[in-house]
Amino acid sequence: MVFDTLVAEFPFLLRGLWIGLQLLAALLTLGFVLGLTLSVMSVYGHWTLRLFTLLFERVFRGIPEIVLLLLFFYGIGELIPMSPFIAAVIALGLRSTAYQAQIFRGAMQSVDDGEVMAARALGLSRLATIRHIVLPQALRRSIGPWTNEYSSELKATSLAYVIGVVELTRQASYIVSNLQGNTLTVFAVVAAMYFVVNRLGNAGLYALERKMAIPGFEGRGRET
Amino acid sequence: QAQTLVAGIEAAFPPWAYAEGGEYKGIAVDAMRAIAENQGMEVEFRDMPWPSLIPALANERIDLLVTGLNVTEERNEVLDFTIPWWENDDEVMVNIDSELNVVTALCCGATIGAQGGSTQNSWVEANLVENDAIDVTLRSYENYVTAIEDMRVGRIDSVIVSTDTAEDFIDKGREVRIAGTITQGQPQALAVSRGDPNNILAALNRGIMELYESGQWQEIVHSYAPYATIRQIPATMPDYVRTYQAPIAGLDD
Amino acid sequence: MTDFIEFGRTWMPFLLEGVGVTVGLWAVAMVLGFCLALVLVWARVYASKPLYLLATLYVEVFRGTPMLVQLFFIYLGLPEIGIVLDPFTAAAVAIGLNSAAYQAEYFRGAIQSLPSGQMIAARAMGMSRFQALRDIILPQAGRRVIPQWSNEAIVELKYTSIAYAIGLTELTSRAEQVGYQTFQFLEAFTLVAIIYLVLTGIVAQTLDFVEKRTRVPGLTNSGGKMS
Amino acid sequence: MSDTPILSVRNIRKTYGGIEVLKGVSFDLERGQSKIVIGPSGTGKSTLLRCINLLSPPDDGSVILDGVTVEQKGINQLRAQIGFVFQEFNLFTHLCVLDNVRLAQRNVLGRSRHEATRRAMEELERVGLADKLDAYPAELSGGQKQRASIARALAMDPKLILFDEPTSALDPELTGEVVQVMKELANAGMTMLVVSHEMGFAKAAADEVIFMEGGVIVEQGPPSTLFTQPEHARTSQFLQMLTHEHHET
Amino acid sequence: MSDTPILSVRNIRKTYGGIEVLKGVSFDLERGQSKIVIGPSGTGKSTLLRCINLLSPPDDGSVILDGVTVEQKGINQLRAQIGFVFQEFNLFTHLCVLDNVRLAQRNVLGRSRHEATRRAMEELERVGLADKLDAYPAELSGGQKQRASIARALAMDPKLILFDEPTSALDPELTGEVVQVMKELANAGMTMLVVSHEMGFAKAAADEVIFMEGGVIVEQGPPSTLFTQPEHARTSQFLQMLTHEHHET
Ligand SMILES: Nc1ncnc2c1ncn2[C@@H]1O[C@H](COP(=O)(O)OP(=O)(O)OP(=O)(O)O)[C@@H](O)[C@H]1O
Ligand SMILES: Nc1ncnc2c1ncn2[C@@H]1O[C@H](COP(=O)(O)OP(=O)(O)OP(=O)(O)O)[C@@H](O)[C@H]1O
Ligand SMILES: [Mg+2]
Ligand SMILES: [Mg+2]
Repeated sequence: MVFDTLVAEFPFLLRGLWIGLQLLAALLTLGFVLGLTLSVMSVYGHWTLRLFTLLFERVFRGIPEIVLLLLFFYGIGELIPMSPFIAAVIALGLRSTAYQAQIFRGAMQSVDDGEVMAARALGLSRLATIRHIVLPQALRRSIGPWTNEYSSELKATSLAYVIGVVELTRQASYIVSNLQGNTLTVFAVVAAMYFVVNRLGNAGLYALERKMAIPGFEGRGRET
Repeated sequence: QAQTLVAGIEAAFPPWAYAEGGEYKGIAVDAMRAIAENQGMEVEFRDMPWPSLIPALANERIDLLVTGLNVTEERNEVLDFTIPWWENDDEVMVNIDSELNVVTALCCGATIGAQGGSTQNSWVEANLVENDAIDVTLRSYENYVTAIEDMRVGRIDSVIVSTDTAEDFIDKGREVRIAGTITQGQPQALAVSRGDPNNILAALNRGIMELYESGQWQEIVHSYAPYATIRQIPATMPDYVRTYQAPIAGLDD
Repeated sequence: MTDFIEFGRTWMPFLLEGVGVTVGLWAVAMVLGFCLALVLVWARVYASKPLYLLATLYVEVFRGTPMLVQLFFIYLGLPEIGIVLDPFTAAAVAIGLNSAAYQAEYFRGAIQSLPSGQMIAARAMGMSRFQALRDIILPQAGRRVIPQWSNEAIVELKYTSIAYAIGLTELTSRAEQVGYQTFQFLEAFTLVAIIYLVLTGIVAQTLDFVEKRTRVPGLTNSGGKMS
Repeated sequence: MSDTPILSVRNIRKTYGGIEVLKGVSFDLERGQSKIVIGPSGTGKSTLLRCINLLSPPDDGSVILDGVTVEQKGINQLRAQIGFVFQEFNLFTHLCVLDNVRLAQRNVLGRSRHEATRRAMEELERVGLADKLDAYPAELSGGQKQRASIARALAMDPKLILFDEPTSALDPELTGEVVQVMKELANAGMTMLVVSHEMGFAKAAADEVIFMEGGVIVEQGPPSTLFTQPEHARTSQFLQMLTHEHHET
Repeated sequence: MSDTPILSVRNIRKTYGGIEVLKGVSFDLERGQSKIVIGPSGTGKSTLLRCINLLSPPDDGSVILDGVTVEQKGINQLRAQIGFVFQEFNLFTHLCVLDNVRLAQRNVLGRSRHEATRRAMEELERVGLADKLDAYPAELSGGQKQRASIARALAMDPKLILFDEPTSALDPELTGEVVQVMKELANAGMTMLVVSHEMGFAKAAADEVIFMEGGVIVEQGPPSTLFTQPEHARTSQFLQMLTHEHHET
């Protein structure tokens, strides 16, 4: 009975997954662009910018995501009407911005001082130094930590249901409530779907990490 | 052009509202469709969790709530209820092989589960937990389904759910039984924003009555819950509800 | 606004009672996650192929599936093999196991950003892999990882709310209960958001402080200067 | 125009964590002149070089390059004219040797890809690294890194070059070659300030020798005078070591 | 016992990314002997040292230390007996100078805090760094870093020390002092393998000189013979540079 239902409902699980994936792609993109900007500001910016990034980070990491979603959809949505999906992209995207900014900041601060100095000595402007020396190295080092962000946001998309975006997890809870039970079985199927998506994404990111690897750093393959 | 109403539901609440095959179904959903048709309105449904439905109503993202909504004093402060179309009692659920009866399931060291924020939860709190003579522990769950699962594991002794839910559980073949009933006569109704800004309360009330009187209501209910006893509509109307004071919109005018 | 203050006055005490469970779950889970993460990251960076694969599988499974599912398996699934955990333990273990996977990835990133000369020098002096990790690699990676690791600490603080699913009333569930009682969900959640802001603020501020205090003298980039 | 010194360092002071590393250093460098800076370890030689192009901004004093005070405004253009070879090389770890040498040429001087590659190849061949174009810094030997960093500075065609121990990692043969390169540059009219204890260069191409100790210039003068008749006892003591070693040959 | 060489390197080969950097290198080092390795940049000198204590495990060949084949098993104990001074210093960036020197003494040799501090101070004084105990590597000058790294190796009281260009960052005075330290060690019976082009040391304390090029040992012999009558043309060409410079003095 569980399996019949699951088979019958599978297309809807897939539809839920598809919506979740669109949301994921949008919010990660937003978070990447803004997060990178914010991290540069927080490491190299004027103190006012640093204060701004600090506040932004505190607020958007600190407020529970459900509250963010409600605030954006009902609060800001009151002034600028937006669909639940757009509200979810913005709320979760800004949240992701704060988290990604921390990832990039950590990586940027681990770039060797000497190289930054060498770039400046050659006449590279601050911006050029950031662009050509700091970011290429920091972004490489961010790939690993960024897989965390990808994994965690993938599942955070399910929170968007609070403002009516029906994605995978919500579709699954439909099935659970229809069956009045079988929680484990149904969620195992959902978990498997998330797992596949997560694995595919991370496999891609790890492949990128290996491809971009440069000699000279600690890590697998060292012989000592 | 007919007015389109957006009805908020929580579609994980069979047999009243749920989703299957990509469509919203259930007694409340079908009944609402019938009412809308009858009253010359269009209706569309939007599934949201509880914490979002109220702000959605306040922000006019939705026009009314169509879900297993119990009429309570607190809710009366924020919402305007239609006439009640159902009454519910609460059932004490225990494992099918449990030796507990309705008394032992609710006293003497028992651990009772309920869905957090539900009327059942409040009832246990007010009548059992706060009474020092009765030694019980209340566990509130995000979802009563998990409470039932936890009871199956054996961590808790009983779970209190509404009659409809209890019947649905048994209907679906879960290995639980009803140890006893707590008679509540808890009315259920639809609701709109306080003050009825869209002026639909009268139409809804009229629609409910017409649905009931035409016998369509009974058909709908029985198509989802074959053994359910149909209550008279309007069911018990508590005095404290503002919209139940005469004249009642749609009935008395 | 005055309504809100009045609302806060009425309900804040009830909400604050949930802080204990939230913080307790968080602390146990973070410690468990941290210890396990060290093992995982060692396996992912330094161990033999089979251990590496095992650790990778762990990381992928625990990051790849929803924490709620993991929690359900631990809480409702383990009893099938005779392990019945109380809700607090089950939640702490679930969150801890999940967090370990994330913490391990953050550590791995930081370790792999270190110049290889550091490990080489340590090993050349006769330090074992373990000693080199403990005394050279982790102290340096630990400093670098703080900004990223703070993500995990903060996320986890809020993630403790999934314990509600198995009947533990912590902060978020209390807010929801207040919502059901008053139907003022937005207000209730706003109150709880304030509490979370304060809690995460304390965590973030503490980590910022640790980051500044442990900064290695002479390394300017960590100060954000660029001459 | 050629009357004014190309580089004029005026009373530079620099303090690190309460310790004054440079205690007022002044000197001039004429166009086409080569000066060599010698002195004990930890004396502030590298710090002095870094102060000149404001990599470590001095706490006090000023630096005038070609009549223009070196200050934060417009510093990038000035720095592009001042080559800098670091004692620690500081190659860009994520770029191969060729890109290490090309990056600033393209980005700062705006040279075309082709032109930058041509200049890079020229300099890399000059220092004998043409076979390591694609190697990353971590794959280079000590001497190879040092040569790459020299090529990187020279390819910028600077007006003035600051060399910090440019031959420390080189074997004698290569030292000879790099000193040869530096002599050629000197003869071609390049202005240079070199921290080095390489007598070969000092003798053959340095116009003046600066002896620094404890953050001050103890003495300076043409190599012929300074090496043979130093004024200060400390200088002669230090020089003794230089010559002492050589006498053993 | 003193018949067998303390270190025996047999036919070591090492390939990096398809290029054979060491093409079968063999030599012996008797107890108390000092050998110096010279040769052009990129020739595999540093690689050779790293192969000896398996920091870069050789692809082929073997290393025997005091009768024991150096292999992964028990490598930590062996390495503790082999001091290593890196060309790139590799000081631990998060530890101050004192802790850099104390760490391995404590956790490898198990010395008490007090004893480790005492030995550390001894060596740091010897290299003239006693006033920089609390400084972190990023706060040191090039020469200071090099001296700290020498102190770190010596404080371990190894049986054998491998020095990779130990005086590259030092001024002549300090070079003299470090060479003096090395001479003392040599005279006290320490066994040493030194990559260096420091003639002072070669002449005064090296028992033998190994000339390497292109991954092979071209020639080896006592300094007196090798420096004056090298067998191979390549050797004499290389040595010419060494002596050439000195003749200028
Ligand atoms: N960032 C820093 N923080 C604190 N002290 C520093 C810093 N950089 C350099 N110093 C100190 O300043 C002094 C001068 O250093 P500098 O590098 O200029 O010496 P140097 O003359 O180049 O020596 P060497 O010949 O050994 O390279 C040293 O004692 C060093 O410890
Ligand atoms: N990790 C590596 N990957 C690839 N090639 C390497 C690596 N390490 C060294 N090499 C190459 O091996 C060769 C020998 O390097 P090594 O460092 O042993 O030279 P060396 O004799 O010490 O030179 P120097 O006197 O310049 O320090 C060089 O050509 C170098 O480019
Ligand atoms: Mg220096
Ligand atoms: Mg070398």
